Amino acid sequence: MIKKLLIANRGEIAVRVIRACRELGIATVAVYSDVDRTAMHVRVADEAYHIGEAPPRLSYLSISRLVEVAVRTGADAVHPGYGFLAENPLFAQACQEAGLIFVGPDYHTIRLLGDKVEARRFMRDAGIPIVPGSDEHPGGSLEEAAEHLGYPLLIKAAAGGGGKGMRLVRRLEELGPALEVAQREAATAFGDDTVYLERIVRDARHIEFQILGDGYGNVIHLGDRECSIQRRHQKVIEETPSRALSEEQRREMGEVALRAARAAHYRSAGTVEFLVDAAGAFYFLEVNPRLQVEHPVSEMVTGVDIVKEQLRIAAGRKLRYRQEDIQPRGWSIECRILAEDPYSNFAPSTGRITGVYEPAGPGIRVESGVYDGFEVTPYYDSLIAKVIVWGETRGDAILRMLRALDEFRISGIKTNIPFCQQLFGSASFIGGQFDTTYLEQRFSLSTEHRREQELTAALAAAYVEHAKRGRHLSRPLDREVDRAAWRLVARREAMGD
Amino acid sequence: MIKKLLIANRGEIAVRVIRACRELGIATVAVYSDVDRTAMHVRVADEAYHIGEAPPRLSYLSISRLVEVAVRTGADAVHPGYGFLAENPLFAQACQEAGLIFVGPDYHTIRLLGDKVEARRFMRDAGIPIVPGSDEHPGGSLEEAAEHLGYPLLIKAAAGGGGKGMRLVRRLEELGPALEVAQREAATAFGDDTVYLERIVRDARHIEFQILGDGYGNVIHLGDRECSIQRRHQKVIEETPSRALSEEQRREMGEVALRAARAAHYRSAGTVEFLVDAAGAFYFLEVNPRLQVEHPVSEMVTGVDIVKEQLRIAAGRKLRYRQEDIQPRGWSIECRILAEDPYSNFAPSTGRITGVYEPAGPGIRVESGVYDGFEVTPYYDSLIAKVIVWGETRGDAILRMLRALDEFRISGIKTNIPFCQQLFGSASFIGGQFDTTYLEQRFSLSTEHRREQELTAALAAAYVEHAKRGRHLSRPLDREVDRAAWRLVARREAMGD
Amino acid sequence: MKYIVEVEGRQYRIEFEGERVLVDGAPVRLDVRQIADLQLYSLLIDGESFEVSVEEEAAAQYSVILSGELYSVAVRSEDSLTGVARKPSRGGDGVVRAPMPGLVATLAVEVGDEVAAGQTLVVLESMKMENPLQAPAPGQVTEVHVAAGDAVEKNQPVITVRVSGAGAG
Amino acid sequence: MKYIVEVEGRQYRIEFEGERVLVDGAPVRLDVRQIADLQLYSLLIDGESFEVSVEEEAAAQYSVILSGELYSVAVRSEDSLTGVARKPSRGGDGVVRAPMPGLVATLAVEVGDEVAAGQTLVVLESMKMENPLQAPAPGQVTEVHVAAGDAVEKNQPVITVRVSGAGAG
Repeated sequence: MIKKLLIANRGEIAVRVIRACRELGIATVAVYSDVDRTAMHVRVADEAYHIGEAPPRLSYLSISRLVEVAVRTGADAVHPGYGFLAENPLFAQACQEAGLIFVGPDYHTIRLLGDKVEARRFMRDAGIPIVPGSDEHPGGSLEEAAEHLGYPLLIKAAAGGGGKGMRLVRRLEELGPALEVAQREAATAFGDDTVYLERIVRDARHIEFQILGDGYGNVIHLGDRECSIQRRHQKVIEETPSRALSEEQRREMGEVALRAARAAHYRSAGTVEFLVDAAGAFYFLEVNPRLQVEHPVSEMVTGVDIVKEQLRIAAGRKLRYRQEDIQPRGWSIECRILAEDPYSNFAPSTGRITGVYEPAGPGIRVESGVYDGFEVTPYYDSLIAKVIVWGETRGDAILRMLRALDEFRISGIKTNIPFCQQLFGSASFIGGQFDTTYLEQRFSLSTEHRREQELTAALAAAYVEHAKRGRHLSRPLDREVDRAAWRLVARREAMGD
Repeated sequence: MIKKLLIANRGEIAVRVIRACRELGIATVAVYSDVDRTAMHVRVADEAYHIGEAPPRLSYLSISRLVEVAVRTGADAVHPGYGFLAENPLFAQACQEAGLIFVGPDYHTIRLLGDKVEARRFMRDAGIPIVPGSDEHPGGSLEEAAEHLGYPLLIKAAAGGGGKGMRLVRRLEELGPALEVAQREAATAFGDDTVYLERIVRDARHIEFQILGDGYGNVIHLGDRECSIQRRHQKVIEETPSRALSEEQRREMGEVALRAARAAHYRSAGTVEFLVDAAGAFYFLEVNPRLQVEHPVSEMVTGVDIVKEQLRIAAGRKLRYRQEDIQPRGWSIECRILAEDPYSNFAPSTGRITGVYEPAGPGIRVESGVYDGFEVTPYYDSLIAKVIVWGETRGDAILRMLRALDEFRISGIKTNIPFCQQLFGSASFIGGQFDTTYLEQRFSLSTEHRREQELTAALAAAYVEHAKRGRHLSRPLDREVDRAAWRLVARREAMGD
Repeated sequence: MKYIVEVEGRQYRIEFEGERVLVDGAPVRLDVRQIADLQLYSLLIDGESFEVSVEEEAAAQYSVILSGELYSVAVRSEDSLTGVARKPSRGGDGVVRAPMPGLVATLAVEVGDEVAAGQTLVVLESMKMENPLQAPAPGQVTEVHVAAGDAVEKNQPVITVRVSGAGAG
Repeated sequence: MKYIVEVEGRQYRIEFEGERVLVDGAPVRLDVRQIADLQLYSLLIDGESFEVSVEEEAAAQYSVILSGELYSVAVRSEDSLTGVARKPSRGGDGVVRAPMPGLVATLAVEVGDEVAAGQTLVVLESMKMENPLQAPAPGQVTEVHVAAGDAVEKNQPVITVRVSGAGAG
């Protein structure tokens, strides 16, 4: 087994991996930038080393420093988490060349899957349905391909990701200018101006399958995840199973996901993403060759610890599950808690967290990287925590999520919690009536109020103002009074009821 | 369904019940004593009313006040939690007579099960094996019965509970004096000096079955719980399933538990407790006609929310599970976190909690009633939180518990966490080699240290002393420095790598 | 002490007299406790339990979050002669401030540039997102307070625009 | 600044010189941060990460909890002439104090009573448990500071015993 693992990441996912290591007896090495000395992942690791300055490029993205720390500390493996270097084949390769186990697929696999055009060709050859695109007819011109695909369509960068080099084209006249812009963007972002056209899948749901492969030919999937609730191409809410799939579709897509994984001789945990249209037809989108933010929902229903299994596989073990061992139970939903202000167009919110109360109790799991006193800086992702719930049914899970969000208190920064509360309470979400455009095109934060709550707000504000003026708040109100009271009472009680 | 529920309790169990209500859309009424105005159960309830002074007798044990608040607020049901009035038939009766649903069994059932001698007779008549006792031969003298049972034996109060009126008798000569003391204690504690003798079950394990009955003749069990790790007759650690039972024994005891529940026409959640000797023979001990502290471990493996089911049953619904629906998965362990100092003979520790970080992440559930700023008073139970873990195997669960306890930080009061950490790390516990005497007779808190950690302790203390002298700690060390640093860095980065 | 409290256009008259609290003249049983020195308050109003976050956005101007809903509340004491307190106007002076901490990713203007209303002056990068800061009104850039790559704090002045038709200064 | 630090009978000489830390003369890379103003410290010692709770029990006398183990640590500066700091003796003066907050459930003695060492003087009830407070040595009860039913704070004097053979007062 792995003896010591370096986690090339920060935040909740670094903590998640460290926890798995703890439970497996693997020593952990954290790395931190200037602003992360007291971050949670540093506090819970066995060792921690400073690797540079706050901007990711100078720390968490520095392949040479990460590999150097791993080698120097005697680590035998590296876990990339998600984001940062997780999908960078050069990092996987550098680890391998330094004699370190990279917890993920082989770097050739990462490279193959990272090139969208390559990956599409590979999957098409393996008999996987893909979204129709210009790359299927490499001989012709893009204009001809566009006509064949029909408008509107998408321009995408072959090396792409994160929306860079992506453009929506509604009609022929827009194609030329849009291509120019997309190619320029792609060249700047990826050093490669190759683009291709893709048909737009209307009313699409984004549904993915969690896969696990051991590199010995054994591949299983842990069921599907519904990830259609997105803002700015970022998933906000994920759940499993998807309400949109029939059992038949689910089985069929699972088979296709396994076929894709087998074709790629997939090793480690990964995700096969699909778009599903309103008629139920599904198309391969991409494979994410890494742990996903939303992996916990699959863990909640299957009982499989994906990170532990990933670590075991990385150590050369065979999968310890067969497909028939995977018997999902109940429903699970994840909500991403982001440091942003839903009342100010989701502007990032940074600063010192003065208090955190995380929800707890039955069926609730919180993955978090923050705590009282932690400072949220502008350098990194706005994801500060994830709330994952499990329920016997989807309804149970939604009600539990609403309860969890209602309990969650974060002081000092703004979060998207009020937004999520409204979302989980919306008829469309509860009814399962949504596609990938729902959040941005059909849902908006209500600023309507319940009349009866206005008085509560008024009283609270008036009290705080009054207390400020009277300095009523100079010390905690209840303590002294209560203590005096109970001493008195105790005496009285002793004297007879 | 129930519309509004009064929770006649406080602490973690009141919070647990309120959470279940939230998820079922039931409005909640909390009650609080003088010292509990800002307790968690008050904060999370929909309504909260002061019911008296800090000593339980003047508040949480006041039947008249509780019923009055329930009626006045328009509640239609009352949940007693555990402890306080949960097993008091007068309370159940008072609720019923006031037109309130009592969330528990019928008060006749509570009364029957509360009288140990009555309950033993009832179960024996139902064909349930009981620990041999003098009450089986009511004609003879206690001396004759003692000779028949053999020494050592236990004197127990018929109306008993909590160790009051209980005495260990090793030989004939001790019997007379011990009987006198026990009868006096029983008379004082319960107003009834009836006692009986019980054979001692050696090397006994305390194993119980969670049952659910709907009052329509449907009864199921949710498997067994191993509760042998006890101190001062208080359970500290519980797990399910028990490692001590074969599948055959488990099935058989489950059948017996159902037979006991059926005989009592049991309605609501309850627990049938057994003693199991080294040879595997088992004896009925008692039925706890209420929710147990350790109910979450059964929830973790079965997926059943016991409190919700209890509320549905109380509302007159039928059980929504058949026995075959209950398919336990994996292993679950609970550890009770107590406000006591394991280094000072478990003396109670009270005071203001200055900081709490609860463990989190996969497979961990925390049920807690405390938070930063909460004051732990001497009036109530020392149970401040419960950590419940789930793992695929017992080993996984133990390792996860160790991880959880290592993450759990509570400042301001002492807790038994270090004690539990050692316990979960002990060979006997890991090997499953323990009975009900283990904790008090064979386990002791080690004060041996790992040498390499001494230096860490030395450096930490020296640093704090040094900082105190130099007032290095007058403000948080890292903040200002880090902030200055990142501004500098950001500028430098912008100027070129 | 008497206050006029305005929530979303509706006014309440709230009086604190020792232990008594009156709302529009009617007594209310109110018990408020601050939780652990945070902006978090536990309220019991005639027995109903609420937990709210109360943040002072400006003098006597509060944001209250309650069950996932935001309420803007203005509080003024009845004896004050002025109207309901207002947020101090920002931007009227032509100073564009950073709405959040971040890094200056792009500086799109320089001193002397004529800008149109809504024109992007600076792009601020924060948490991997780009946030354009725009001119509030047409005018001329009179000052640039930051350089590309600078880290800026929330509310830090970034650009000053002399609004067309407004006096200098 | 140089300190002699004693942990469980073993001594370490620890020096802080500006940013440098020396243990028995050898340099150690030490980085300590207090977490959220609690008695909780994150330590990095040559890269190893520890999180410890440090509580000052008496002057220069600390309880450190680390991975579920308790360490008693005495710290004295090398320039001080006295020996390792000791806990101030309590009980030698014959004052029996409450070891925890609680309620006086039973008061078993009165002024003038002769008591034996270990004899129960008072039973304190706390968190549903009864805790007997015993005479530290044989002697005579000279003062009873509490009444049955009283709530007492930790360390509050409960009973004063004039120890036999010891001078009065």
